[in-house]
Amino acid sequence: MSLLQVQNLVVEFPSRHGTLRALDQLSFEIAPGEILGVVGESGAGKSLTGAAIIGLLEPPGRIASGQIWLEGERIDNLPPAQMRRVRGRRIGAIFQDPLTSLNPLYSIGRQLIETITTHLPLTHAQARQRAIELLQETGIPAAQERIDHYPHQFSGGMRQRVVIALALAAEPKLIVADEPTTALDVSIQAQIINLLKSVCKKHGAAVMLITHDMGVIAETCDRVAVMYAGRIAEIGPVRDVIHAAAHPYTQGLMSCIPDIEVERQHLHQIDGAMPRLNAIPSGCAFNPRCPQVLARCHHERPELMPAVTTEAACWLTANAGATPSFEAQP
Amino acid sequence: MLAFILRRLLQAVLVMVTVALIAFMLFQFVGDPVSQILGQDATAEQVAEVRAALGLDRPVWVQFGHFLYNAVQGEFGMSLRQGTPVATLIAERFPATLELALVAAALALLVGIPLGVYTALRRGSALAQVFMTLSLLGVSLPTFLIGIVLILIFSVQLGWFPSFGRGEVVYIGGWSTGLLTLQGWHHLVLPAITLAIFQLTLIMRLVRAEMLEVLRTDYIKFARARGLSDRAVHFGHALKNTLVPVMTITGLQLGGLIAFAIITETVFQWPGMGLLFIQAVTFADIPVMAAYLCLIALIFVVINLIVDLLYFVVDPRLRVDHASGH
Amino acid sequence: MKTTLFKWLDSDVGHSFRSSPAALFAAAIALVCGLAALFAPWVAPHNPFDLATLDLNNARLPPAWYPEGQWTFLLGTDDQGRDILSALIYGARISLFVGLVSVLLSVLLGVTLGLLAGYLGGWVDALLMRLCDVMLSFPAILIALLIAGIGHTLFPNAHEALAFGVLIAAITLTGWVQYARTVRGSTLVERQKEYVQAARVIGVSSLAIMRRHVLPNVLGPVLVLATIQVATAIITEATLSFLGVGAPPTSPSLGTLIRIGNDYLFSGEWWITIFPGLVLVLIALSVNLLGDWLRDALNPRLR
Amino acid sequence: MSDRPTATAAFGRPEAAPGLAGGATAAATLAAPAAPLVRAVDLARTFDVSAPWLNRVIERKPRLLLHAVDGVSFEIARGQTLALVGESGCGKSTVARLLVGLYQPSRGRFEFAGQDAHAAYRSRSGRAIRRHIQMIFQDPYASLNPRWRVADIVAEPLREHGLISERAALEARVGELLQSVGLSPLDRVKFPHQFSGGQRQRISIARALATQPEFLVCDEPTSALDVSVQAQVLNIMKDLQRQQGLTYLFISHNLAVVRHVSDHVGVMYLGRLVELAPKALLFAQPRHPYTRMLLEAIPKLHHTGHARTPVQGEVPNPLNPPTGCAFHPRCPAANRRCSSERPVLQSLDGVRVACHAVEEGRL
Amino acid sequence: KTFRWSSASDIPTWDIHAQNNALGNGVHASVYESLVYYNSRTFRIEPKLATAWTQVSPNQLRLTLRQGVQFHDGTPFTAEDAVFSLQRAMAPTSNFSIFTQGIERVVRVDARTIDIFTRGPNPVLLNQLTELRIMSRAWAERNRSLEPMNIRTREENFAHRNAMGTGPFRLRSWQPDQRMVLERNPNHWGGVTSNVTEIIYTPISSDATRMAALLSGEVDFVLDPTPQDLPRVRANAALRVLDGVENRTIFLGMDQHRPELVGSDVRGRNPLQDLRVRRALYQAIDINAIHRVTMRGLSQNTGALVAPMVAGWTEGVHQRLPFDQAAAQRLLAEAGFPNGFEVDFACPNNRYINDEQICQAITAMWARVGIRARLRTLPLTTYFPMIQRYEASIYMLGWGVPTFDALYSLQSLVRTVGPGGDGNFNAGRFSNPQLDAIIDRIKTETDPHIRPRLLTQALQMHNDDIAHIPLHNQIIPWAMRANVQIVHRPDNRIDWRILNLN
Ligand SMILES: Nc1ncnc2c1ncn2[C@@H]1O[C@H](COP(=O)(O)OP(=O)(O)OP(=O)(O)O)[C@@H](O)[C@H]1O
Ligand SMILES: Nc1ncnc2c1ncn2[C@@H]1O[C@H](COP(=O)(O)OP(=O)(O)OP(=O)(O)O)[C@@H](O)[C@H]1O
Ligand SMILES: [Mg+2]
Ligand SMILES: [Mg+2]
Repeated sequence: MSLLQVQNLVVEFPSRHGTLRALDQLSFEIAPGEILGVVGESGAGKSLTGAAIIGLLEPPGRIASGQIWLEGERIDNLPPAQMRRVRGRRIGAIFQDPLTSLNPLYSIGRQLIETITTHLPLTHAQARQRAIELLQETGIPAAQERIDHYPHQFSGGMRQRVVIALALAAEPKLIVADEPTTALDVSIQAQIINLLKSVCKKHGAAVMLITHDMGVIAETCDRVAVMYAGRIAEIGPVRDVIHAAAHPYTQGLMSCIPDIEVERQHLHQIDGAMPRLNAIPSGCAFNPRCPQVLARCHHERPELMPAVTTEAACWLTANAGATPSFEAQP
Repeated sequence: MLAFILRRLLQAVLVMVTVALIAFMLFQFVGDPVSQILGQDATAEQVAEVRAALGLDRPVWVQFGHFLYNAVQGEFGMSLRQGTPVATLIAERFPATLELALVAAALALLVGIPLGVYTALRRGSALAQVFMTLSLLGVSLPTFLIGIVLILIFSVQLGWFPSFGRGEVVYIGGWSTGLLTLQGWHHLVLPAITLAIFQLTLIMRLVRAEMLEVLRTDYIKFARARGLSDRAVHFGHALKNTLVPVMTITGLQLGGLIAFAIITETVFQWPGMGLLFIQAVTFADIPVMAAYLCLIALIFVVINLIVDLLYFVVDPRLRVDHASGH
Repeated sequence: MKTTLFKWLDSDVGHSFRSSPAALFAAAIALVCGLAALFAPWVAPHNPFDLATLDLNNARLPPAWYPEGQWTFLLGTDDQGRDILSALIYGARISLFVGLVSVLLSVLLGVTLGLLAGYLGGWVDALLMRLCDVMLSFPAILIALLIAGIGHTLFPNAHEALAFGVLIAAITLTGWVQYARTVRGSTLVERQKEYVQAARVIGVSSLAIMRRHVLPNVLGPVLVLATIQVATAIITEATLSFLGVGAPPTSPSLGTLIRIGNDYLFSGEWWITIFPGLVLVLIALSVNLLGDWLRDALNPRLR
Repeated sequence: MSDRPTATAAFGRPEAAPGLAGGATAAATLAAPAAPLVRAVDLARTFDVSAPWLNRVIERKPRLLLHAVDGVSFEIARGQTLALVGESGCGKSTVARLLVGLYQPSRGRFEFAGQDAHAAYRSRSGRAIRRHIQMIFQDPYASLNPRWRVADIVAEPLREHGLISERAALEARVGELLQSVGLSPLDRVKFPHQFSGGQRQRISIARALATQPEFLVCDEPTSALDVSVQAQVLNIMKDLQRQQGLTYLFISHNLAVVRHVSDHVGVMYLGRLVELAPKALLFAQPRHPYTRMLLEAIPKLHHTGHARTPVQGEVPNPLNPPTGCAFHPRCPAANRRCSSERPVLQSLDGVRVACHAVEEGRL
Repeated sequence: KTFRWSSASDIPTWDIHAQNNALGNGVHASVYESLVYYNSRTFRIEPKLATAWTQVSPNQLRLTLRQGVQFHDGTPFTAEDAVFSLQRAMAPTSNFSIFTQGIERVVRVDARTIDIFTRGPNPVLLNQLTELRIMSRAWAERNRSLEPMNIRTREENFAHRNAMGTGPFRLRSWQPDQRMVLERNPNHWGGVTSNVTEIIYTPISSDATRMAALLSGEVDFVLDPTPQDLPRVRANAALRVLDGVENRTIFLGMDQHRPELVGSDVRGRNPLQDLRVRRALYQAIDINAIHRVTMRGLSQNTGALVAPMVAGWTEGVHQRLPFDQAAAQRLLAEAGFPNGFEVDFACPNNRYINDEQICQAITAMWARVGIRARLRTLPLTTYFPMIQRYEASIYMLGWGVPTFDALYSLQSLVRTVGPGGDGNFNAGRFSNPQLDAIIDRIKTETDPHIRPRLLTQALQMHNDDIAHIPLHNQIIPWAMRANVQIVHRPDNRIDWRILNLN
């Protein structure tokens, strides 16, 4: 049984110009212990998906339809008090900016202990002990002393470690990590990703890793979902999505990335930009930019359907059932 | 830390000297105390003699230098109206104003902050809307009008509260307090409300705005994501962060309260410094005015200093030695 | 003109305006008061400043709906036989004039100094901020009282025009600090932004950068502040007039009218006090409401 | 339409400079290859970040100086791209700002076409040189004045330098510029917020190109952008370079991007250049241990599941840099000498590198 | 019984010789007594601490002192105390010099007799003595208060906050501007019919609040109610208004000295020097309207410079010129101002009853005959110095006569400016040598038959010249609870001896 199951999730923003549909019929699953990568252009709806799962959509955003199941229990319609017990306890979260994620007025010890005692039946002393262990585990030297320090006394990388410790404090089964390394230095990124991977493996937690960075996805994830304009364009094992994508968007995206090992005179580029939420074209949302657009792409919307090794929402896969040839990969 | 306080003090001295100087220059124009002292019927010779005696015939800067020299020693001279040393007068009046201002400040804070939190958390609810609208009324009503209307309703029509004065006071050492007698509190109600209303609404609106701002920050979102209870999030995390900027404004407002007390004290015949000042103005009682202005400046400076020190208590980012951080 | 109005109404700000009953209400009142004040000579039934038309025998008439009232004096008359309605219209004109002009001047002064302090930094900044400290440690009403005091005694022979000048100066000199601080704060932020640096790289002079780039981008909060300050200025004017250093009695502002009316609080001639008080509160309230709405409307994060 | 001939002559650029679309042949007018267009000599910039005077006196604290850039020298030949890479805070942006005159150098010189640029910036004719050196900023959302129309933004340098004052000509020129960066001239009347990030970055480029500069300083022009948009911007930049013979200083922390755009690469660490090499050499054979680590840290798209070896340790505090070689606390090959003696940049097989280990052949 | 009362301001000091302040003098009279005092009903001088007096020579008055009088501390009242107190009033720091003017020295004759020597004949000596109160010498010595308070010293005078007199009440406590408590003196020598045992005084400066305190029953008596509130007080069965004429006359002065007025549109001449213009100004004022509307009947219209109870007043000098707008316009035309003129007009705004309103009303009335007065109103602190610098063209002034003798007004207001208090409030610098001669003669004229005639003559000459435009005598209302039994005195003070509460 999968740990997390998202079914036909629709997230909407009512506004005076009509209701904006930011997530449209989104479905995917995460197995226990699995790392699912979520990639896509800015504004594709990655963060919203994460927020919807942890139940922290900012009003006026709301789940309009669809279901979210955690360990067989439906959580999208839980009352706030119960949802709070799910958050932190069963789903942990990590946000992009470690500096702003921590309350500057409280020591990290206090923030850790507060989180632990909220969820676990521990005394203050026990909670403190556990907090120190967590810090040690996330690689903070001299955790005994540092626990009483304040966030501003830590460097960016250390802070993100603290944030990871906080997310892991109550041993959640799932961690939603929304761009955990984007704000960090290139040289620290790898440290944090490695850490995240190892501690989650140790605690048996599954991770939903949201990022722009295909490189990070490539080396970290088991499976990857590519989002475009509020929908999943393609989802499948990481190797297959990178090397044998079925969806033209995925293919385009992969070839945009300058490769350190291969030198090219000209990068491939996908012309145009992702449509705004209020101007999503009918049919396949990618059709105005798609080099292989078919007639039906303009008015029929493709659902996710099995491609060769992945699932893709593209009529090409339905037609050919095979990877269209589109700028051969070297 | 020490350097900080020192710098503050230097600044304070600068402020106070400037205030004194400005005040002093202004006094040249507020009127002639001599005709007040001598009454209408005095002869020109008498007037000249008293002017000379008071040093009013000397150049302004000489008077100012003299004033500064004495003021540094806490010596502000004699009140021209009352024939009492100004220091004594102020000492007598200060408790009344301070009590009024403190009670009003307490009222403003104790009512204003919860209301601000409420209207921020329940943004959009009917009650919150009502509070917001009422609060606007609070900033739109001139203090003097509030005072007069309160007297009209609660003293004259209903007869619930006295309309003037401080009632019975108890002396503890040289300090007169009305807070130890029932009558004292009875007298305090209307003036305190009058004085508090403006500040109350201001604090409420400020807290609300700050709170809304803080509620949008990442660490609040992250606190929620950690499954903390609403109580812990709103009052443990959000409110404390809200209070940092609120403190500054509130600090300044408290000083403002003491100044605004001029109007309230005039309306309610509250025997405080404001009343003393207004009467000094109508009498051109220069020593009293000068002392009052310097005292107000001092109070502001002290409050500012306290607020700054409070920052150190509340915000760890300021507390830590620069070198040890990263 | 018409199209810009429509365009504005269709914009986000315009929409939030249309959908806020409070803002509409406030705008309506402000508009009525503003227009009445602007066209006072045509709107008001009498000219309360023309002393030759006053007749002491008409003094203290109650509003028209009372048996002793007269329809020529809709809201009654005051102790000099002045028509209250006309006095209100002319008084509001003065109050609004003083409020608007003093806010305008303090915006001008405050924004200029704030821009200079924020953009140039260094000793200019230090000096100006110390000045602000001094001003702030002096309660506004006190400064105003003193300035008004000087003005009146410095030029004892001057009449109305000067009285208003003094009022405006008093309110301006206490009001600019807020703008200076706000603008300085935003300028410090804005100055770091890359578009300002881009302009510097192009070679645009500091003054031009301040004026063309920084200024428009720091004016948002100033606008909000200014709206609210108009209300504050009107109340300050009233308070000063109430304390006796404001507008002269022969051309009374709302504050002066209230001060005069204050004497009639218990005498049964309530209309002399109540109407000016109401109008003052109404104007202050509507301007405040507008400012409040504007603050929310201009804050993108609140939308 | 006036251009100051004297000023342009000073930079050796013939006034017959090619139009934008026309092309290309600026390289043909190149001076002798011996004289590079851009030359930084021992550039340094120090920031005084000490506490206020009174604090220092009372707390007995010394003056705190931050050496953001500490003796950086490089050259860029006309039409070439030098990339600067390094961790956050190593001084890349400071170098960029020094070059465009946003900062005054505390030491050293920056020569543009053989002339001391900072002296020129300060002089009355400073504008003339500003025409030729332009900058593209990192954040496309912050680098355009949100209240200006695109037409005004792009026209500002033209107006400011008095190049074109006539309205119609201005309009035409703006349209031309927009077109050259792949935007429609009709976009003139829009505001920045009506564009996507990539489009905004193109507007910035159009603005930078307006005065027909020869040297463009690009401070992380794509790091705020999505990969797909990044590709668009990088392509445009390369195209422009090819067409107009532009010279770039390209700053980035993304080595993959750097490899794509640059001719030479400089690696900075804590305010100093630790390695400066032609691109091919650097990527094929990184010499400095830090360069090696950086290369190692790049996530590789094609090796899924492979863990990287992250750079060990944390970025040091620039206020309190390690003695000797600043990198030694994180360096696997560090020895005693590294912690006491600061290595200088030395030429080695066509590469310039500052490392004792390399010099001694230990690496 | 406790009597709680209020007025706008507090007394400045308890030092009876430090400040000559009307309210203070009235309050002091409850604790300190003078040698002679006015009877509240007849307003004749009657014995108090002196039981008899004789004019031994034109320059020497002998007073016999009352026996068996004790100060509040139980010490007996003696001739030493009387001599000391009168001398104290003559000290350089005393503010009572106008009441000691002309006194050369005071001499103890024996334990119950003193002599007062004057420099010349002094017709108003007894009137002056009503304001010179007696303090215990021993007490003053003990507390180093031998001289009146001196502003130049840095120390407060003990007598400033403490009192030691012989009066029917003694001072229990005084917090300036807050509260003053007086209690009944059980050992008073007699003549007191009051049933009040305690007096609590609270100054309340805000008019509205003061009235609110009366209406809500927090005080029993208000000395200075606002005229407009009186109808309401009168209508209230629990309250009562008592009013009487004060011996203070309100009038307008005019600059008759400058060749050209400041702030006027008339060039090259001073219109106010023209009698016709002054008369036009006079006749344009509808005094009855002011009386009825502005003053609500609380004024006594007058054509004289002094009130009826002042020596020198007659029905004749009381007659006003008639209100006549047509005549005024005609006079202006005759004087060469058919279209009127512009003139500066200054007024106090917190000195007399309805001062500002009266001036506004007058401005409006003048406007109707074409005189464009530019009114400015000032608080008294700046107003009096300003008019004394002769900066006003037309100004309002009120003049009370504590001596009940018109010389007091004539000398200050009408006499050409000169030394020794001559014309010290002649702020329009009016000058008529004939009138000056008469005034100088009155100063020393003691003959009870000739003196009143001279006074009346001077007042009439003043009226003929229209040196000032008289308006009215103030009528002072007192508002109180209905159970207060009190007699209204023209000097606006309470007679504590006969105050009763039912
Ligand atoms: N409060 C809101 N009102 C309207 N639209 C919103 C709101 N919040 C988000 N959206 C829209 O929802 C879409 C998805 O946003 P989301 O934050 O999930 O994107 P993302 O994929 O995380 O992008 P990024 O990589 O920039 O973080 C965007 O188009 C955004 O404009
Ligand atoms: N104006 C300044 N005042 C003080 N210190 C500064 C200033 N500008 C930069 N610094 C410091 O100089 C050092 C180098 O900064 P710089 O911005 O050049 O780094 P960078 O390599 O561009 O970093 P990033 O990759 O984060 O942009 C940093 O430690 C920074 O804190
Ligand atoms: Mg996101
Ligand atoms: Mg940078």
